[in-house]
Amino acid sequence: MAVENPLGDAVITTKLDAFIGWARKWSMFPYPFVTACCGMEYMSASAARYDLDRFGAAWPRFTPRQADLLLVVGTINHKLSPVLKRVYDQMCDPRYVVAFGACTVSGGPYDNYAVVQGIDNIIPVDMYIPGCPPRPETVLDAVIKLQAKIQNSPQEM
Amino acid sequence: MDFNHDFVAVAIMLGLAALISGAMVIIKGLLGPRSTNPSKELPFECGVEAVGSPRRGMHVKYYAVAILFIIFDIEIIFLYPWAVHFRQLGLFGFWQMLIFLAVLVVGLFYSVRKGVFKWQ
Amino acid sequence: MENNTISIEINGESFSFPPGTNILKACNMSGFPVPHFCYHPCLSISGNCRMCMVELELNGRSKVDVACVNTVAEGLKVLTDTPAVLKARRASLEFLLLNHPLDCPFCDCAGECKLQDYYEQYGNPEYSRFSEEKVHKQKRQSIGHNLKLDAERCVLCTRCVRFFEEVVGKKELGVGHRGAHSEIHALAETGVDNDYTGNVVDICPVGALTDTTFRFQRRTWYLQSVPTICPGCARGCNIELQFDLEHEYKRAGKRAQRIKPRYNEQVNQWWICDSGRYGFGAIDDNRLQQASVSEEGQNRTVSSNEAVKAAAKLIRRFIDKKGTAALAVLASPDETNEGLTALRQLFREGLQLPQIDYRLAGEPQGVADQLLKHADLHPNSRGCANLQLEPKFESGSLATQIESGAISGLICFRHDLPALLTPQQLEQLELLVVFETHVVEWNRQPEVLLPLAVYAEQNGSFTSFDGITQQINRAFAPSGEAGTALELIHALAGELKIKGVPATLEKARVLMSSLSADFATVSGPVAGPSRQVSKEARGIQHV
Amino acid sequence: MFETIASIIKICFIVVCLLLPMAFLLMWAERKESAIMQDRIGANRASVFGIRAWGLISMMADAIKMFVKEDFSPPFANKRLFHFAPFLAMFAVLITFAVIPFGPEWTLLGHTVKLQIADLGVGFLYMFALAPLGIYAIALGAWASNNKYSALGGIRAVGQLISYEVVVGLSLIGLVMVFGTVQLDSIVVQQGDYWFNGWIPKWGVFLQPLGLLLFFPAGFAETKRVPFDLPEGESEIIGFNLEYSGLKFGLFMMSEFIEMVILGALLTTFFFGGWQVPWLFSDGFHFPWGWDFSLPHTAVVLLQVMSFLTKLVFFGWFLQIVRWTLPRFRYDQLIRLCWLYLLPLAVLNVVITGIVILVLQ
Amino acid sequence: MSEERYIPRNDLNIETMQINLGPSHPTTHGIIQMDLQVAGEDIIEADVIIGYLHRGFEKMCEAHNWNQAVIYTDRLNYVSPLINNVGYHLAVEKLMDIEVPSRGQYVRMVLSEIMRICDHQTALAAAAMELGGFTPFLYLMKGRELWWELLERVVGARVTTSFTRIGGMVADLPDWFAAAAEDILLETANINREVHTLLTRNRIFIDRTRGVGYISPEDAISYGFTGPMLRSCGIEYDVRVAAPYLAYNDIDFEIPILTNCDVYDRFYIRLLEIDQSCRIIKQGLAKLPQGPVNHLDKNISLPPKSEVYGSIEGLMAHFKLLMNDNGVRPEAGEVYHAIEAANGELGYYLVSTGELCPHKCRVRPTCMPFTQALPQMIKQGMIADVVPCFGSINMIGGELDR
Amino acid sequence: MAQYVNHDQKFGATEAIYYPGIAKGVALTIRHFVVNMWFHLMKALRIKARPGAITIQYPDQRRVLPAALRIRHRIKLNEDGRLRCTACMLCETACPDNCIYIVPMESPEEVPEEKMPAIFEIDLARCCFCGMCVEACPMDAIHMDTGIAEMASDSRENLVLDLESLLKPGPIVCTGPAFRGKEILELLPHLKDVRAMEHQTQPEGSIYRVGKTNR
Repeated sequence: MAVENPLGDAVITTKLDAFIGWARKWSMFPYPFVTACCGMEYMSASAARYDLDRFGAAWPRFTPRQADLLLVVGTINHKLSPVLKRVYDQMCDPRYVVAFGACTVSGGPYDNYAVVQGIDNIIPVDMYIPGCPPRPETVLDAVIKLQAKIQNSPQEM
Repeated sequence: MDFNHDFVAVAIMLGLAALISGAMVIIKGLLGPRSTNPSKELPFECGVEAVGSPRRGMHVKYYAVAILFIIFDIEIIFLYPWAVHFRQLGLFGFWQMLIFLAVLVVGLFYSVRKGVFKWQ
Repeated sequence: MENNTISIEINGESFSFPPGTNILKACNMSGFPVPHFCYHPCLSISGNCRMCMVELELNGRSKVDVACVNTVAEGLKVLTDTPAVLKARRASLEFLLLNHPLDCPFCDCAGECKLQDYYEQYGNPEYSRFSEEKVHKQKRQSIGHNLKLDAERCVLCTRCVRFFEEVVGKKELGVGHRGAHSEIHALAETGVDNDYTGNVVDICPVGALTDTTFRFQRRTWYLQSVPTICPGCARGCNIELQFDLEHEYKRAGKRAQRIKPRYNEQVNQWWICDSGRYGFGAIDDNRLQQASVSEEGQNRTVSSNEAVKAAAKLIRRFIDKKGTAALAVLASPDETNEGLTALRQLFREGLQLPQIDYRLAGEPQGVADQLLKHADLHPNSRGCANLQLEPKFESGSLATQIESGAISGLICFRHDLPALLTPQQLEQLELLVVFETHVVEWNRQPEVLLPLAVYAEQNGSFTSFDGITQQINRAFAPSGEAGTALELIHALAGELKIKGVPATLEKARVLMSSLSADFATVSGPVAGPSRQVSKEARGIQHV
Repeated sequence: MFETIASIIKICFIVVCLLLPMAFLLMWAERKESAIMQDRIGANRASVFGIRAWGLISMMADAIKMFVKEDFSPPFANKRLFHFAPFLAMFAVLITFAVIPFGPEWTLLGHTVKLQIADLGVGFLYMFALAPLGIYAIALGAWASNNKYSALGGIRAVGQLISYEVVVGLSLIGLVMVFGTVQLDSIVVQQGDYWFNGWIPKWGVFLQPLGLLLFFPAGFAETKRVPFDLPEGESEIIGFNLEYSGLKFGLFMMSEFIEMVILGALLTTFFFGGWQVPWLFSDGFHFPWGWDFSLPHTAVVLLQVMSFLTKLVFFGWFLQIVRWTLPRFRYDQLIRLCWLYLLPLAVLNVVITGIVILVLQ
Repeated sequence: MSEERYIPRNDLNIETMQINLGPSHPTTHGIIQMDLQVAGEDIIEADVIIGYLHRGFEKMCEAHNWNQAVIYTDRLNYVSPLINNVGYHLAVEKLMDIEVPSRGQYVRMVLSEIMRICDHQTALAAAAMELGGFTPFLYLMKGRELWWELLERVVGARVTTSFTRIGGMVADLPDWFAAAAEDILLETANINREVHTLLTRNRIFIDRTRGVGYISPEDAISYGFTGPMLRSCGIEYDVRVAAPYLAYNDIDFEIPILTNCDVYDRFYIRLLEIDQSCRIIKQGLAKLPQGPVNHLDKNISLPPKSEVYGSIEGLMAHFKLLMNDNGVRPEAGEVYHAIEAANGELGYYLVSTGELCPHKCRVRPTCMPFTQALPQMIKQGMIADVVPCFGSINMIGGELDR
Repeated sequence: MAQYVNHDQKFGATEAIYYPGIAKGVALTIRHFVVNMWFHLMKALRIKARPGAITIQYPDQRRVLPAALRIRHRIKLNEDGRLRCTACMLCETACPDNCIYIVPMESPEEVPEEKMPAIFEIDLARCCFCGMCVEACPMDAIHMDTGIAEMASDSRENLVLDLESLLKPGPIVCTGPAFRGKEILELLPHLKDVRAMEHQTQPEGSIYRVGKTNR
């Protein structure tokens, strides 16, 4: 339900939008859908050296109901794709998807019969992180960019 | 000690707690976006479809623990008045309760030997 | 031992050769290849590259000398890979590379360069000792409409000079200046001008001479190659068709990349004319992709199967209505013998059509020359003739017959009808079924238009004007929905319920060979397309 | 009338100024403290007008986000129970604090105010009666979710919580025997006594060291935190609350943290002198080595309340340290630990306490 | 829920419940599905379903040339990619019958051991985290991060190293390497001590792991266990000793053996191996010979960049190796070569037809036998035992499913 | 030589009663907490000390990145400001992922190198950062040392680097300076401070020694 303002004056709603957007961007509970190599860098990014927690995005919730951020970390092959789709479907709104690493963005080095050539064939993606696996800096950069995107988009309430 | 007053206070506490908790649950029910799809209406089971229902007989071991709890919790309630007046009851009270506890411990020992705490 | 052979020993094995054979050739023929730049079996010996060093031993005395200049002598012992020889070759290579620019990154020859090959085999394990400034010469000189000369890369083997002088017979290139500053240059202001210029690119062992049509198009190591026959004229020159099927996103539909001559002693030796060499564009350009059927003025695109069905229906109806005499078939001298055989089986044996021809008055003729070019611009006219694809009874040209109304139906394979017939004549036709490879401007839409594969897309054979039947090989799948003549005619025969039309190449071959002595042997490499440009193929083109 | 108003003020103070902020602070500590001991920084980027407040703002964002997260009610669940469970969880922990004294009697404008919401004569019983309501919340929520993981989590929770309920009860018997009362305020007041010429305060920890060692794990188990987080068991069964989203999940989480506050308060009250400050008497400090500071009544009261809060904060901190240090139990080990180690030891504690008291008498 | 299945399991008619752990489950840090029939907390039946990370390793290798295939070996066991690189290229070199200069062998050995440490640290960290010990996880991650940042300065990548080439390495170790490694070795030992303090003497941890996931030595052998898993069953087998490769023969180190065949020993043996790897690194760096790391044949390894930029000979050698039709082409034949990876015997079976690309590239995955034995291990236990069992086998999806 | 050594563990009473092991663990974490808290406090009080955590506070702090790093690509210009790349396609050939796309063209007459790329695109979405293109480049043109980790994007199209963005990677083209002694210790807070260094612009840093040029 998008916020409609019959008065045409969007001050209050935009303030509210900004407020809720602020809360949402600083509190992203990730659902780590970790499958492969990128998991190593996901571990690094959430461990002490890079500390994803600083962005409010480090408390992994392993249930899609409580998670805001679906981190698809690692290769998704055709056997796994229905699982990913179901997990995404089971997430509660608002939900954001990050394609973490080359395999999820485009299939990466695995241009073959087994691997889904980019998870955007299955689910919508909000942020693509290239890299094989992406360095933690890239992950943090993606989180910052995703936060900006959340802040600047209309909030559903 | 004005018991009346204390219970009023407890009642207020209960009311306030109910108010806060209730308000949170109700306000939460009103806020937030909503959407649905067929997959969302299924229970989450690691991304695969669940087979069978969770609502069926639970393992008997859980119940054994529950039965033990009922026995022991009630006995403990007996212990409280005894403990409060322990100094007055003196040595005799001590022996009495020791026997009582011994019976309990024997019961516990029995249940141990019956394998209540063995899980395999 | 016969009188006219000389027996020598190469690396401990004895061989015998006719007198006058030079040692390099002898070694190559005996399976001990000797590296060389300037030697070419068709050209005179110049002996300037000093790469073909071998150790010669005669009467107990031995020396290291070039193999190309020396000829065989009785009792000669040749050693091709002794340390002394290898050292000499290494030294030669180092010398040749002294002033060679660092051009591999943008040299089109990289990947088929003899310098690279020989360096890999015989080169110095240590890198160059030369640390001075290299001699600079002019790069990117245009010395002919398709030739670019890079004087820096040149190793001065003078193969190109000798080629023009000795094979083409025109002295068009020369060597100027002295010593390290020597370079090739064109004698005429306008550069070289003859019909065989492309061959110097092939024989150039390095990247000094490059071909502007291929320049920077594709790296050589991307190319795959298939041996086939040039369809440019009735000569039947043997060629390698080189193509690239990977990197699709940057090919933009262009598959064939270039044509290289393939050695054939009988036909074309090492050479090919420029018109044949640069004719590969037709393989991919302007191709007819889909069949179409025209009904009551409505033109619609259909699948090939449907088009064949429609054609069969129309032909059957036409024959029922007008009889076989009114239906003419125009076979194509560009088609393979196998396709023509099928055609013959269907139309002559099956439908008993009298009016079958493969020529049409007014088609362009080429100019023959003394080397390779033939006046007949079709590769398989002789094949058509062998199959007697000629009208059974003479009754004037096709055009006049159409005008007279004697022929009112035409099945045409690959003839430029709009150019050769007037619009009125075309209008007069009641039935026009056309098998065509390319998009043609039709002023009268054929009832059925079927896409046909070109030579690069099918297996088969061509018969040259002098009766040599040579195999062509399929390089890649037909573009769009095109089919080979064999397939389409077989399908048509099926629809027309005519038996005896060969479905496969082998069946067609069996049938063919009973029809003409020319078809008894189909020569040419039987192997299918090789995955990469084979080293052997490259060896021949460089020789 | 005055008492009622005072009660309301006290309750508001407890709930608004103590319980919820403490729970909030504990959540913050959960992240920040763990971060510090793990050599990292923890949430620190979220800011309001440039104020980052060491990550506290991040907690605010969490809370707000949970409010505006989709409220998912699974169609396969039992709807009423599903929504009732988080309410009950929160309710059960909020009311427990009613009997815990957080300060001494305070004479204000002629009125004497007890810094305790309700000084019930049956303080213990009130607690043991109402605190286990939380078990129902978990059991109901887990069962209503109709999910296998949560069903397992629920049944584990029940098994675990009721077992440790027994030990909690039994481990405090010795304390009751020592102090002879079940009134919490009275227990705290009695801990103001001293031994050895006033050198050592008569705190529960000295009177009942074994009781503390038993009560601490048992109480900790009641909070369902690592190493006792079997109902949650994140890496095994994801948790009893896995079908809950947004604030409903948040309520379960918050109730856990409030339980930690309560555990801290109970530890303070029973074993660490409650609001008592060592050697602080109603008229000021009297140190055993002879120094005396007299303080006004209000200052003493404030000091004692501060002392209570400080102890609370310390236990909050300490519980977090333990939580972030240890691995998790297995269900059968947990049950065995309870029934085969803690329970007999608790009985033993009762016996020993009895013997010691009798001997001293 | 209409499709209720009642499966009577024993005389008590205990109903079992089917529970899926995975594919997307916190325990299964690689992607795997465990289909459990549980009665209460007990696991009655267990079925392990794999294949969720199949990505066509063998086919991809067959479509890339001998040197390019190394990037796919990185992604086999992505916890210790460099060992995979080394193993693959040792196999190729065996096929081509060439040997790397001795400095190259030492460098490969030292880097392999660093990777072994990283692998063990990751395995331990994951196992600890799944048991609820988040702090040891982070401490171990910190230790791994140290090595990674060191490697990054040499290799250029943190995880997917792709560092070896036929006949050598992409680069030599820089001269400061030994000094930097020295400090990290100290810190690694320190972290090891911390893990010991936090876990291995903690009754909770001991209870969770001791006797759990038992597999008898006989079963271990018949399943084909290797590496720490096998050595924790008391069986003395280590490829580094059984068939020494690289420079392991010149190094003095211990191979720890434990005999209880349970999760505790598998955890503990990895900690001990970290110490031994530290020893090997220390000795290897001390003994590091001078000389080239790469094979000097210009037809095998790339010329130095200075020659490529500066001389036509170097440029041509460079081109000859890199142009698709002129790269390295081992003689037709087949080879199997095994090395001791962090998880056990990692073998490559390669077939060459003399072409540009491997005709066949099969890997013997180290964790496949462990995963096969997983149902047997967890069938004896409870749901919670799945976690340490799974953590202890250190299953790596990339290698398992390939 | 290696030898097998048995290390079996025995547990005694200290393990049996839970508390000592737990206490040791708790003591360790408390020590970590107190030490780190002390340094946090020092920092809060503006007293110069090492940081209390090993964390890199990413957007504000950046690591000194090594020169050997393989990260976002760039294409170098040579000393005269001309494009180094001559579209030789070796990188494209060496690339295992086929993520490089080059269309060559003839360069203007005045440029010595005859060939140059008309289009040069690298699809970061495919790239596996193996560095084989850098290794393959015979012209020292392509490098992966920009130090730019900021590659994330919300569309796949933006992940394709064209020639322009390859030539101008942005203001922070960086590679760390060559290794100077114990820099690696930046990670070890117990030994040395975390160095928070802003990147410096170093457009021409190369890991390869460029030899004599006698072309």
